Amino acid sequence: MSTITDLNYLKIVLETALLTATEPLSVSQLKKLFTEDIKASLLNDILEDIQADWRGRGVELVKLASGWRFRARAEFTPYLSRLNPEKPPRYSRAVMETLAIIAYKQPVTRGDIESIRGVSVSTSVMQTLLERGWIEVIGHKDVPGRPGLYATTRKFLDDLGFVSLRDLPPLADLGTLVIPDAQPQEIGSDDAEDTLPLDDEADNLEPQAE
Amino acid sequence: MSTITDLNYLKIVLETALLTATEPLSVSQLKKLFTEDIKASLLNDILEDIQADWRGRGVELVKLASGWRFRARAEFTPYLSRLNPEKPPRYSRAVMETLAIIAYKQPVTRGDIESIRGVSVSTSVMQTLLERGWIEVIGHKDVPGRPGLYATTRKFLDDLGFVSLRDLPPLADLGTLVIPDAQPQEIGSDDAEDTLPLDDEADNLEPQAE
Amino acid sequence: MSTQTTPADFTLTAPELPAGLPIAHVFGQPVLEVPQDLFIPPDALQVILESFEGPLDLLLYLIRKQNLDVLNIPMADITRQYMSYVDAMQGERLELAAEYLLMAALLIEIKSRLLLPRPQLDEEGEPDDPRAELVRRLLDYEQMKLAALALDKLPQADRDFAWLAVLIEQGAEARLPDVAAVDLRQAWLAILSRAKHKRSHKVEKDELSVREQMSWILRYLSEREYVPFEELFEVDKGVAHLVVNFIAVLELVKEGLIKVSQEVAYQPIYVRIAIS
Repeated sequence: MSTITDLNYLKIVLETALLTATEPLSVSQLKKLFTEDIKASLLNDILEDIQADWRGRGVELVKLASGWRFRARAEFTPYLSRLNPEKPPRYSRAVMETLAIIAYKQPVTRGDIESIRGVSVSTSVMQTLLERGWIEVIGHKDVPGRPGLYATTRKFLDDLGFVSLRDLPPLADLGTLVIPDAQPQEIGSDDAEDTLPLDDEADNLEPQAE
Repeated sequence: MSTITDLNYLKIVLETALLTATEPLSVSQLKKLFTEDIKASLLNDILEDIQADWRGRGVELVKLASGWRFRARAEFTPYLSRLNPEKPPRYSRAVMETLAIIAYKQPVTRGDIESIRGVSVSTSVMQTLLERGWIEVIGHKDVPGRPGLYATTRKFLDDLGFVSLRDLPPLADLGTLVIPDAQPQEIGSDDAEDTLPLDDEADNLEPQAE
Repeated sequence: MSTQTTPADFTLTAPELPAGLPIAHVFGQPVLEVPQDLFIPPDALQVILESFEGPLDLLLYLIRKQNLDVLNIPMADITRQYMSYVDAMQGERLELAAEYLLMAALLIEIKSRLLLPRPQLDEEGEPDDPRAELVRRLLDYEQMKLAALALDKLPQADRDFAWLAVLIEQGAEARLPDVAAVDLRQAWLAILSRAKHKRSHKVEKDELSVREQMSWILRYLSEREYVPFEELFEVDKGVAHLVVNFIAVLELVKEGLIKVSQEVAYQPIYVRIAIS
C-alpha cells in the first residue's frame, strides 16, 4: 500500500487506531499513522465523520484536552458495572475541595489551599491526587521554604471529559452567596464589605442572662 | 427500564460491554449484564450478528476459548505500531485489589479476599498472580474445605523493590480520603447487594449522566 | 481565570445547599439537623465533627442553617453556638480542636472590637468592620465547597464511564505489567470506597511485620511435621524480632492455623500446622 487514496480506508485506519488506543490521540499523533502527509483539516473532517457515525450507539468519540478518544456513554455504566464492580474510589470532601481549589485557583501552594479551607491539608490528600495523575507540581514559589506550586494536569481534564479549564463548571458568583433568602438586586462585589451595618448589632451584643 | 424487550438495545449493551472489556467475556459473564434472564442461544445469535456488522472494518469480534472479544485485525498492525511505542500493559483492577489484600493481610484465604473486596474473586485472577510468582499457597486453613492460605513471595518484594513487607506504603488514614460508594439507581439483582453498598448519600452524590 | 463559559446544562443551585445535606450519619441514618437546643449526644458529636471540613465549614453551617445574612453575622449568637460545639469537641478530639480554637479566638476578638464605642477607621476614613475579613473567607470557602460538589457530580473516567480497550495483538513476546507501590495504595482506596460500612482496614507497620512473620512461620512449618518451639526464634535477630515473632505465633494459634502442644509440663513445646 503505497498511497492512501481511498478516504474510506483512511477512515477505517483512524477508527481502528482510536478504538485500540489506551489514551487520547491528538491530531498530530494520528498523522503518524500514515507515511503520507495527510492534512490536519482532512483528519479533523474524518474524525467528525466518525463521531457522527457512532451517534445513537453505546460508545461515543469525544474530543478531550489531549486529543480524541472513544468512551462508553455514561448511561451504560449501570450495565457495565455489573461485570466490573471494581472502579476508582469516590473521593471524600477533603480530597474534592482540595482538587477544586487547585483546579480553579491554580497555580497554588499547599499553604494557599490551607488558608482557603481553614484547615491543614494532609499529605495523603495531596498524594491521592498526585497518584491519580490529576495534579502535579509545576514549579516553586519564590518565598522561604520554596513551596511547590500545584496545577491540574491534562489527565484531569481528559478524565472529566474537558477540552480546557474553561469547561469547568462556572463558580458560584460570590454575590449570590451573600443573602440567602432575598434575591440581591445588584451585586456590589468589592464594596459589599463597606456596607456592613454596624449598629443593629446592639441587641446581640448585650450580655444575656441564661 | 424494567425489561429489555428491544433487541437492538440488547445488542448495543453487548457491543459496549465487549468494546470496553479488558478480557474476553464468556456468554455466562455477558448474561450478568442484564437483570433479566436472557437465553444463551439468543445472546449467541446477537453476538454473531455483531460479528457480521463489523465485517470489513478495522476491528473484529472473535470467539476465543475463554469467550468473545474485540481485537484489531492483523492487517492494521503496521499502522498501529507506528503509534504505540509499546506501552506496558496493566493489570485489571480485580488483580490489583487482590494483590493488595494478600500483601497487607497475609496469610489469607480466597474467602477472606472475597469478603474484603465484597465481590467474588475469579480463578483467573488468582492464576495471574500465581503464574507471575508473586503469591503462593503457604498452607491450608483447618476449616471445612481446607482452603489454601495465600501469602506474597520473595519475588514480589524483589520485583517491587522492597526489602520487607514493612516497606509497603502505609495505609493509615486512607479512610478519610474516600467515601462509601453510592448505590447505583437501577441495579436490582441480588448479587448486586453484596457488591454495592447501600448508601444514604446517594441523593447528593449521584453522578449525572448527561 | 475566566468562568464565563457554561457547559451545556450545568446549573449551580448554590444557596440552598447546606440545608439538604445530611450533616452526619449516625448508625447509617442521615442526620439533617443539629438539635436546636444543641444538646448533642457524646457519641454523635464525633460523627458530626467529622462531617465538617473545619472551622469555616462549621461556621458556614451555623449561618446557613439559620438563614442568616453572611454580611450581617450576629456575632454574639454565632459565637455562642460555635463555642458550644468547640466545648463539646474538646474532650473528644483534641487534635481537631486547635484549628477550631483559633477560629473561636477570632470570633471573640471580632465581637469585642464591635463592642468598642467608636469603630476604627481604615485608611480612607471608612468605618472598618472587623467582620469583613471573616466574611470574605467564609464566602471564598463556600465558593470552593460548592465547586467541589459540582466537580464531583461530573462524570469521571472509570467511575462513571469506561474507556474503550480493544486489543491489539502484537506478535512480540508478551510484556508483563509493571506494578509500583502506589498502585497497591490506589487499589486499597478503591476497596475502601466500596466497603459496605467504611471499615477502615488500617494496616500499620507493626501489624505488617507480624503478618510477614506469620507467613514465614507457616512456610517453615509446611515443610516439616513437628518443630520445636524454640526453632521458630532466631535469637540473634534482636528483641524486637523475637517479640514480633511471638505475637505472630499467638495470632496463628488464634486463627486456628497452627497448633502448639506440650505433653507434660517442662517438656519441649512443639508447633505444627493445624491439620487434623
